[in-house]
Amino acid sequence: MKYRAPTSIDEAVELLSAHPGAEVFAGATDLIPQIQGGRPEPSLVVDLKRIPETVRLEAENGFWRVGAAIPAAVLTAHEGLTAAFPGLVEGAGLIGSDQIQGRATLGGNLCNASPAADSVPPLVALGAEAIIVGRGGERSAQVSEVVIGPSATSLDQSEFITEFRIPAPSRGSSDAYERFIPRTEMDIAVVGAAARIRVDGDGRCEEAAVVLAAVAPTVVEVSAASGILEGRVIPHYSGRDAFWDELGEAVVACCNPIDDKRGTAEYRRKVAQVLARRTVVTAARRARETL
Amino acid sequence: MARVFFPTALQQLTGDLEECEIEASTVRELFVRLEDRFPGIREQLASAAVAIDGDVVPGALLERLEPDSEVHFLPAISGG
Amino acid sequence: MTTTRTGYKWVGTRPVRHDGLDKVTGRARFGADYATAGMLHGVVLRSPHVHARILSIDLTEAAAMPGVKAIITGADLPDIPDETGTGSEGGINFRDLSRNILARDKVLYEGHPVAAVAAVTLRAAQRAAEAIEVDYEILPAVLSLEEAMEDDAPVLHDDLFTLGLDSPPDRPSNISRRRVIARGDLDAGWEEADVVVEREYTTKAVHQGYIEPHAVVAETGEDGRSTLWCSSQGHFAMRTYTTKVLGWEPGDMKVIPAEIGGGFGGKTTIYLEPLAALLSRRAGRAVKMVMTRSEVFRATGPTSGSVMRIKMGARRDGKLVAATAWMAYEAGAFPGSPIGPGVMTVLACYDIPNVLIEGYDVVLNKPKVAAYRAPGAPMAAFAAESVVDELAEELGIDPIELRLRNAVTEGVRAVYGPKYRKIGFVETLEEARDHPHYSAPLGPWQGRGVASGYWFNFGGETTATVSINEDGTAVVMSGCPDIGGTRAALAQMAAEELGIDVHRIEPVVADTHSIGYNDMTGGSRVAFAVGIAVVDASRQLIDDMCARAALIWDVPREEVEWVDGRAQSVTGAAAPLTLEELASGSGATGGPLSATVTVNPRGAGAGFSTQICDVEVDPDTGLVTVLRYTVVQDAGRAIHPDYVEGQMQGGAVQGIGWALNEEYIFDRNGVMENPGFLDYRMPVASDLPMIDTVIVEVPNPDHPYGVRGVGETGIIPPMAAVANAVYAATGKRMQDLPMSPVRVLEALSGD
Amino acid sequence: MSRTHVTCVLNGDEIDFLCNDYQTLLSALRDELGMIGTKEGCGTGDCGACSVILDGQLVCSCLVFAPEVEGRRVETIEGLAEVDHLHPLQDSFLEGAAFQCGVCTPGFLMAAKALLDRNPSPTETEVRYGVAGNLCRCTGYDKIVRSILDAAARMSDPERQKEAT
Repeated sequence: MKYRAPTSIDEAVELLSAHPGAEVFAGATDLIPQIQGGRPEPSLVVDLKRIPETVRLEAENGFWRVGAAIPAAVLTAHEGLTAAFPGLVEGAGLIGSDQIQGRATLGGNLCNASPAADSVPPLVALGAEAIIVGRGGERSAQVSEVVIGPSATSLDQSEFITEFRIPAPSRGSSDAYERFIPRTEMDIAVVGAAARIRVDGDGRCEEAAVVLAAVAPTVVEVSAASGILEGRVIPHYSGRDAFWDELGEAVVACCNPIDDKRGTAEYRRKVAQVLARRTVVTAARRARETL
Repeated sequence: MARVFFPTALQQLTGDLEECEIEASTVRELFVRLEDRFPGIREQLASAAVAIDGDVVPGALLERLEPDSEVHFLPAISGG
Repeated sequence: MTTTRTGYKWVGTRPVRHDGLDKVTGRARFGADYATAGMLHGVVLRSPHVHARILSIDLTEAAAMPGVKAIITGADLPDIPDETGTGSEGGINFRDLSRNILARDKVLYEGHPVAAVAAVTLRAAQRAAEAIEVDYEILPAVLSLEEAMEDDAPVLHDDLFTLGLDSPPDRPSNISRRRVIARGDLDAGWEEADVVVEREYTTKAVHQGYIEPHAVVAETGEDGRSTLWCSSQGHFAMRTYTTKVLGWEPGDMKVIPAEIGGGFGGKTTIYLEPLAALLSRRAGRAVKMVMTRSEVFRATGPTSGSVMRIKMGARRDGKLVAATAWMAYEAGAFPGSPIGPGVMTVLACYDIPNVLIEGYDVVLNKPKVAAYRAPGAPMAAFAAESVVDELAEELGIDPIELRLRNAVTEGVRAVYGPKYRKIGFVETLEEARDHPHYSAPLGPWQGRGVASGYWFNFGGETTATVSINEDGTAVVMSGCPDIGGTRAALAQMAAEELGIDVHRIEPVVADTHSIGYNDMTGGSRVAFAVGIAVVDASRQLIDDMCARAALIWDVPREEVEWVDGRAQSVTGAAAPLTLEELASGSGATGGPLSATVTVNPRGAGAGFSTQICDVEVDPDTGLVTVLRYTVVQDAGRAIHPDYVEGQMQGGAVQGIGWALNEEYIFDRNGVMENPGFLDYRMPVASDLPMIDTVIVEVPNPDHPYGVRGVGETGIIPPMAAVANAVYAATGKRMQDLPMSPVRVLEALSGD
Repeated sequence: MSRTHVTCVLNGDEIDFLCNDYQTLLSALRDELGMIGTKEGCGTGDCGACSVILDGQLVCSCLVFAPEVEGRRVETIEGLAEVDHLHPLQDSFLEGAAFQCGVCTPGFLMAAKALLDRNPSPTETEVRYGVAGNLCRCTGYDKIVRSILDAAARMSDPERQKEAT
């Protein structure tokens, strides 16, 4: 296995085009354990961190541009990003330990294509776009379109993500992410849920997105959520308001979980409802606080 | 006379006797006397730990027995 | 934290440990930190199947690969008769040990070693191992206690006939042994009982989880003499076992102990050592072998999974009058679960007149279990202490009060036979009852549980040497690896005796060629047994030095006494002689100052612990959070209270892990699904509160300072303490470990 | 296969080493540079024993390819103490009995250093999360957490700091 660290997009694309067995990486927090676990070593690994576009972080023209190879620890320490997308930062801040966050990136978390990735549900809920470069030049895709199944993406062999473009939040809009693990750290999500809520001047929900992790082969958006939540002032969950049951049913309808070492399908269905409620409440509260 | 207690597993050999009194001044002597009385028991005792007066004694063959000693045979105890 | 008042100068204080500086600067050398120039790297080829016959092994391609220097298989190890040797911690069957090191005709679990390769680089060795072709005939596997004990179960060992049955079996089975403890008249006992509780409990295999994987460097010379550098709980035992498996002479092997990165019982046996030694012999070069974490999980010994049925009866006044226990423990691929101590400890806290305990040692297609902290006792206590909690509730008696009414005390006959000597169980219960924790208020979905535990502790064969240097400093040498601060404790006892500063004493763990035999660091024995030897050696030295002072002063020996590190004339006839003066002039008074003592002491004081746990349960997710935890334990005497507390805290947290999330998870084919720290969920710092400790000191009369072993007892009560707390919080009795969120939520949804 | 030449700043000194591209930083430190203070407990980033600080960021050196550190700053346990005195964390760990076997200790110290570098006076909870990537099987974490809190107090108290040196 050889290692290369190109310093431009063109150089990286060239390397990838010339080496069919090559693989890109940024944090290597998935790649190295997978090799340790017996996955065949790629003939070449291409380190994206020295390409300036992949480590850029700035807000411009109604968008945030977040480099795909920025470690989570940098994102969670960024005040502007945290204020804009608290849920996304929560997701990034849950990717493993501090040590893992010193390395793990949004691009890697997405392209590892695990249904349990913590930063992906908030990216999807925020309507983020991935900027993809490759032999065919630059293109963009909705984050929800990048992963097509467990360990599978829609990127071709020469392609990689340079950055995410996330619409800047309008007044009255915010997000939240919560996941469930049996410990307090160091686990892969058994279930995760992200919510983005936009409220009007009276604090009524105008728009809602709820996205779940680890309950289906890819992260899934609860498309009915918006219809259920729109027009409501979202209180704390009390169990009395019927729309919570509707939301719960919509969540379960989106779940297609498996029994595995981390949890049972039944457990995931139950806890997905719990987390969806909790993140919706949190996102709604945050949204009202921006008014 | 030492008071000797037999674990359930040995009571087949002792004719369901749970305990008995035996004159012996060391564990080795006790083993010989026990074998005389309950043939085959010595082999069974080889892998057991010997507890004298509540105290497990490793490699106890030469250990002295007091006239009022209590002797128990226990599974070998391991520790972490 | 408890401050201990002892009236001693060093015993009971908290000096910085002697090996501390090396450990905070990264200089300490653990198993994998040894290297020699030109050494080879060895790897193990392991079975991918849980039960299969080895039809053939083809080494041709592997042996021809570049850099490969030696390959061995089971055929290279001698056949060892089916005999049980006395390891320092109970019997060990060397034939089974050898077959666990390298499979012969059959593989018995996924990860069972089939061959080992040494090559010039780790990569070359790995590639060569992959190139070894093994032809297997897959056999039906036995993956649970229930399956293994069925009459028509596939049998792992054709020559395994159950011991301890009423009539000898006529065919082999997977039950290697039945153990029975009986006393009193059960029928009469049940007759007398006003309340009876009977429940079944299960626990899963759990691993010791030491952070340092097994590692060894072996160098075997042309003359057949070898040196091993390895981290273990006892380098003398490593030598005995390794040479036995290889058919070599123990005297031809020197084992140099590395610092050990945790053991908890798991490093009391051998895995890599004979492979590295033999590969080195074949290759003519040193060979280093280090396990991966996955190998540690898949192929070293966890402790047993278990199934237990406990029934206990009590009178209305709280007196326990009858109990039965049926227990089956997984041994793994070869016989030898800790069912013995399991049946002995399960009811050992209580004085119950009528008892029947039946235990089974069962083999199945999983890794062979190894010792784990108080082997066999924690799962038994989970079951028994849960039943005691239920009885307390049914009787309307406070659970600590119920325990006090039945607690064993000095002179009471233990359920397994002998009478207890001086013990401090009642004292732990009283301290727990009177602790502010026990009466602190609780909120909604919060609950409190208590549980107790008993462990024997152990003495063992021991050698210690105390020597005085010419500057009056001292060296205390033993042959027991220091896992948790025992060097400091031994130096403290020597300092107390010699009357010198503890940091003028250098405690050393010596190799097998530098000191007499020592049993392993296990059974909570070091501060007790090695402590006795160190104290005796120090006293011999003092006597010797007083005699020399008498010689110098030309007075009778009786006129010299040892005070504050100096020989002093009782008549004041001469100025005191310091240790330094006596040592620097020792040539003139008979030679160097040194004393060696060997002992095999009786009287390891039994240990008891009572623990209090508060939890909060999230009713939506089933997550159990430990809010507050208190460990009360009888240490006899805490030589270094920090490290006694550390043992209590560490044991409790291992138990909390066992209670909540740790388990071996196997797929349908018996392959472990979680052989890593990501999904084998040991507690992390953010999972826990501070672990409060109360050190009870009921001195052990058989130790000069009253020491009882403290290493093991602390892990026994936690699972029941947590389960009882979960019940108090939720009204649900958890009878299966671990109490993972999935299981707790299932229980909560059970109505 | 030719080896890669890597130059980096290790504990303040510019050094260089040769490695294979597949080697991890952990392997380079231990096997190429003989710096055995950084430990391997799992090789998969789950135990923290191999923690080092890379360009100011706490990482598991088992999850870093050795060639990645070209031109970067690496801090390991060997660089924590000054010539004539220990880092306050090391003092606290010694005095607070924050380890038993000690194999996880270098990783804990590096994680604690990274934590205090960015948060000089953490709460108990922040300490617990700050070292949640480091497994200790001996201590139950109690004395580790206390020792880190104690070190933070020492470092923020100029009097105590002077005392320590």
